[in-house]
Amino acid sequence: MIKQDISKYKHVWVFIEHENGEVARVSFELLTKARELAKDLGCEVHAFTVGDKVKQFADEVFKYGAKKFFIIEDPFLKDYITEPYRDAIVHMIDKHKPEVVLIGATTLGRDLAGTIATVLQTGLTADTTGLDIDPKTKNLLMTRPTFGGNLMATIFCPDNRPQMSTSRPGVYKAIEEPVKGEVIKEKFEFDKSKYTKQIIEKIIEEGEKVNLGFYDIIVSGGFGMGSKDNMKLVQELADVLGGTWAASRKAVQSGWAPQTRQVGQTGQTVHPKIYIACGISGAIQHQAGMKSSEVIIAINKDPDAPIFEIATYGIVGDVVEVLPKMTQMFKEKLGKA
Amino acid sequence: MSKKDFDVIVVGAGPAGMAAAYVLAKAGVDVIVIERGKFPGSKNVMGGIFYRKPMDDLIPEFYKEAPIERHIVEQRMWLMDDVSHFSMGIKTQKHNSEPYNCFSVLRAQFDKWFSKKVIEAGALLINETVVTEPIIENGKVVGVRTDRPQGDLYADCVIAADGVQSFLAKSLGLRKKITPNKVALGVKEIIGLSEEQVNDRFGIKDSNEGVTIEITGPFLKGMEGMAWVYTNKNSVSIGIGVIIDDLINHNMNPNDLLESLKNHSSVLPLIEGGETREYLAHVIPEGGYKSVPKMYTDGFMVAGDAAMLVDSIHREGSNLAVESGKLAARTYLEAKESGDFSEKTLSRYQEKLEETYILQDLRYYRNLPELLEEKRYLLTEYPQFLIDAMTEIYTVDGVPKPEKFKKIKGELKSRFGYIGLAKDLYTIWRKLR
Amino acid sequence: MHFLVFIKQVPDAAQVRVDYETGTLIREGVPAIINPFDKHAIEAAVRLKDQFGGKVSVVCMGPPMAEDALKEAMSMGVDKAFLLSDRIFAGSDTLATSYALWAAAKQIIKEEGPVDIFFAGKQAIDGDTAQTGPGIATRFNVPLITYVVDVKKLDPEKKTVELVRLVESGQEVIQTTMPCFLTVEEELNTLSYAPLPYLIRAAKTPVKVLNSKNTEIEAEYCGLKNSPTKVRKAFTPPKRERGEMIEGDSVDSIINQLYEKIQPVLKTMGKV
Amino acid sequence: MKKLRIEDKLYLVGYNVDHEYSHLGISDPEVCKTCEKKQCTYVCPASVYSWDEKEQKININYDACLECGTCRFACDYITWKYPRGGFGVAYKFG
Repeated sequence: MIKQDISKYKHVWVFIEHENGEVARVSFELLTKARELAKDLGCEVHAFTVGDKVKQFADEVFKYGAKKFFIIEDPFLKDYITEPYRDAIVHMIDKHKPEVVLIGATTLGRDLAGTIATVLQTGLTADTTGLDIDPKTKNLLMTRPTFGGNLMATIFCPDNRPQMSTSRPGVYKAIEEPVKGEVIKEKFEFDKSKYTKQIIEKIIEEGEKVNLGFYDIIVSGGFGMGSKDNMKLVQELADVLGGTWAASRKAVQSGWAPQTRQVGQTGQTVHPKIYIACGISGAIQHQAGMKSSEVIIAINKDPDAPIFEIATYGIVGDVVEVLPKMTQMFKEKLGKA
Repeated sequence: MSKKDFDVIVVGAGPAGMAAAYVLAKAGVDVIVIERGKFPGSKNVMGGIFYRKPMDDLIPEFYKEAPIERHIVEQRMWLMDDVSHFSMGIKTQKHNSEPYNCFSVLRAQFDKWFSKKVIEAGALLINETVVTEPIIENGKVVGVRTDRPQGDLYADCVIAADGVQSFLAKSLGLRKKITPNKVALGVKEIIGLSEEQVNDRFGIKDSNEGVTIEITGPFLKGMEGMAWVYTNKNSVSIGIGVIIDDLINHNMNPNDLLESLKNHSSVLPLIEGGETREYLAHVIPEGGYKSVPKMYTDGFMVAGDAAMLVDSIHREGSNLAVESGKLAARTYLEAKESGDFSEKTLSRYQEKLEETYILQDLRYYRNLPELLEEKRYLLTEYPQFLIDAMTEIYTVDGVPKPEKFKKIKGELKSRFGYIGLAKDLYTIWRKLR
Repeated sequence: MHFLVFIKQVPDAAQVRVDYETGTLIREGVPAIINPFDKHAIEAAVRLKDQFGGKVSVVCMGPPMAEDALKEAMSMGVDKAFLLSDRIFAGSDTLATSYALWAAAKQIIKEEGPVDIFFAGKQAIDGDTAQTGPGIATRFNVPLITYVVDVKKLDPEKKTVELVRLVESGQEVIQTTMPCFLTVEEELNTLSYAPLPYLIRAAKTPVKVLNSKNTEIEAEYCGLKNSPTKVRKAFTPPKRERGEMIEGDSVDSIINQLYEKIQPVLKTMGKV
Repeated sequence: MKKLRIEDKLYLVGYNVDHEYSHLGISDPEVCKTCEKKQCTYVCPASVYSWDEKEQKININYDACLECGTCRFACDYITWKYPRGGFGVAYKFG
């Protein structure tokens, strides 16, 4: 292991993830969390990013309490490509030596963080759901689920800096606390011949290959939906909530949903912020795939359905009656009517 | 013969198949074992008792390195009704020292170990492959077809140790259709407890010592079957096997039956508080001697459950499997000397089995399956009478003992009649002759 | 062409249970399997080999029992299998693991020739870190493409490959030069049912063991001591308790109540 | 002792589910309509078979199959094969 003088590293850095001129919400969540950590460490929160036009994010970043915003702007960085992004970011980190670097555990963040940490030869803890400062040593304590959420591990990185973590979206609340910040522009000369990877096409629309793990709201239908037609009710609610829809094994087996949308022991394991189980009795096999969801809402005719044993909120009722109403009312409440 | 990939193909890596492969590999025969499970043992289920002798002859002192749970020092037999059990049994220090009599084992772990020994001996083991049918040329078995692409294999001889379903023996016409009155379904749970809990509940001092309990009687509501509780290291195996015909006729769900066994007042204290670790089911061939098929044809022998070699009275199966696998292998070795793998040479296999305790035991009980099928009451009414008699004798209620004995005698007469009793005893004696 | 697949042997996480009384995982009897994502990486490599010729090598770091995983890989059509096994690796975190695997891969390249595409699963189901693959790619300084769901085109002349990968908003089609490093999703392919000769060859062919003696792996970058991250504690999350039943006079009132309760959560997600 | 439901028990069993192919079937589903006992629905220790009143047919949940073969002996119309190699139940203890 390469020995470092860790006393030279200071401040908590948060990566500002962006796509199509918009900042990913997880970046604000992490800025908010970083303020807490910075308080415990007695240092400042700084934001950083690279891209084509990123200065425009400064106002938003300062709104969430970043005192400084380190950026590298270059048209070459228009689209996210791992290697140039990595090299530019490593350049900034090497120069300014932050003590902590937080990145959202999105597809992009997880693609990027591992390669940065390897170049920096430092520790990285992936996919954390808890961040704390050890009051004694001032080390960052990073807690993460493993074994599909069955075991939690608290990890720390005592002798290397920066202490890096990717954090799951939706774990922390994004709360504004505006400060007057400063944009610091860095420069990085790219040897463009070095980079041989390019994006030829972006496909935005969602195909049948759906990765349920990407969604923080999942509305799931079971055998209690009664028919394939009724599965539309599940999809409609998912659309209004900006989530996706899924199904139990029995619903998939009845041909009401493709296997790619199956949640459970023999399907996908999901941990969204909100999981709405509609007409799903909740056999333990189904629970295995969703019980680590943050909020579970269960709607079922049978008051003794096992799903209610693990639901945060339970509604005894006929899904065919409840769902259309819920879709309509949520539409109004969320201002989508 | 057209092609040859191996000397011998063994189908199935259970105790019969692996015993055969072990003997063959040790003798320098080019042998391949084909197993459909992820690994040997992953599809195998048995009550949980494994006898030492046949295995010890194969791998001396195997129990010193094999993953066995406990050696059995006490065997109990219970006659049970809904609220009582009448217990008999034997606990002996003779079974508490090497070389031991029998062991409790967990098959998934034991068979995996056995397969390692077989590979070390030089056999080739192929997992995750199903043998679908024998390849027959000129009326002679010359290989097997598997469900894999490019999956045909050729050999001098095929030893089918493919378990109770044995599609191979069936497709060769060796095995007749098995009717549901000749097979039992066994369901079983492994219930996790601490070593100390197992020791305390079964009255054991040393965690290497084990107890078996076999249970039958009126609690089965007239169905033919047997339940069992065996001690493992830090769990117990609890299960029940019932003839499938009886399950059908009694509208009985096997899991409900197992649950009611677990909650029986005599059984519950043994397992209470334990967490179920696994739930298993398997079919047991219980047709006895009369259902044992012709076990050979040209280039082909059947061993183990596939040949219906189970002694249900003495809950022996895996040792018969090992023994039959060994004998099939030895028969092959003899045949190899002459290079003749015809039916005539291989018929020596069945003769050898007839000469051993395996078929002698089965022959002894050959009439029992029919007897019990005919006279189901033998399984309920006599045990019930015994339980009632014992209860009467041990109840102190002011009735003088001579009167109690008289009452019991009266019960015996009214329930069975002296003539009926004599008839039943005579029938049993005759059937076992 | 030469394809090198990095695989990991993991406990079948779907069968690991929590003992809430002791706060530990029950691992007894849980089988060790090839990380499911890695199997799709093997499948992809074998299919490319079938299409373009060449060979597939596979390497697995782990204890001697990880040989089972390599044997299984070979039965899927892999040509050469390497087990990277040495006590000095014990307790390695992802940085140290990616170092060891990188060094082992260099040895494999020495023996088997240069690699065109490196493969790994997108993450392991026990640790779920998704870091080892990117770490190795970085050390080789080759393009990294994560979450690959399709290999569209491969041009062996120009040494380029076109891939589809998952991103948050959908998919993107990437073109890159080889050598490159792919981490793959399960959707990439359906596992084939391998022909019997593969299984027989796997059973007959020994696995080559790599360790600190027959590679240039330096002990000072390996193991717990040389891993920057350490585990401070491990614990099981609390058992999920039964929540609240929402009742009311009408469906409307129930939904209103529900909305009030989940509004804070919707807020954190920016839905309100 | 708390009675365990069959689903809870099957959860403890390791399976490698073959999503491509069902090893169980019914050779003549018409027979089921007039079958009085429908013994497959209760003798199976894994409750693989259930009667769908609406569709008038037996539903087969083959991924739960323990491969004991009871149904095969209990009903002549059940077509029973082994799952493809490596698929199906994989016991941990046995």
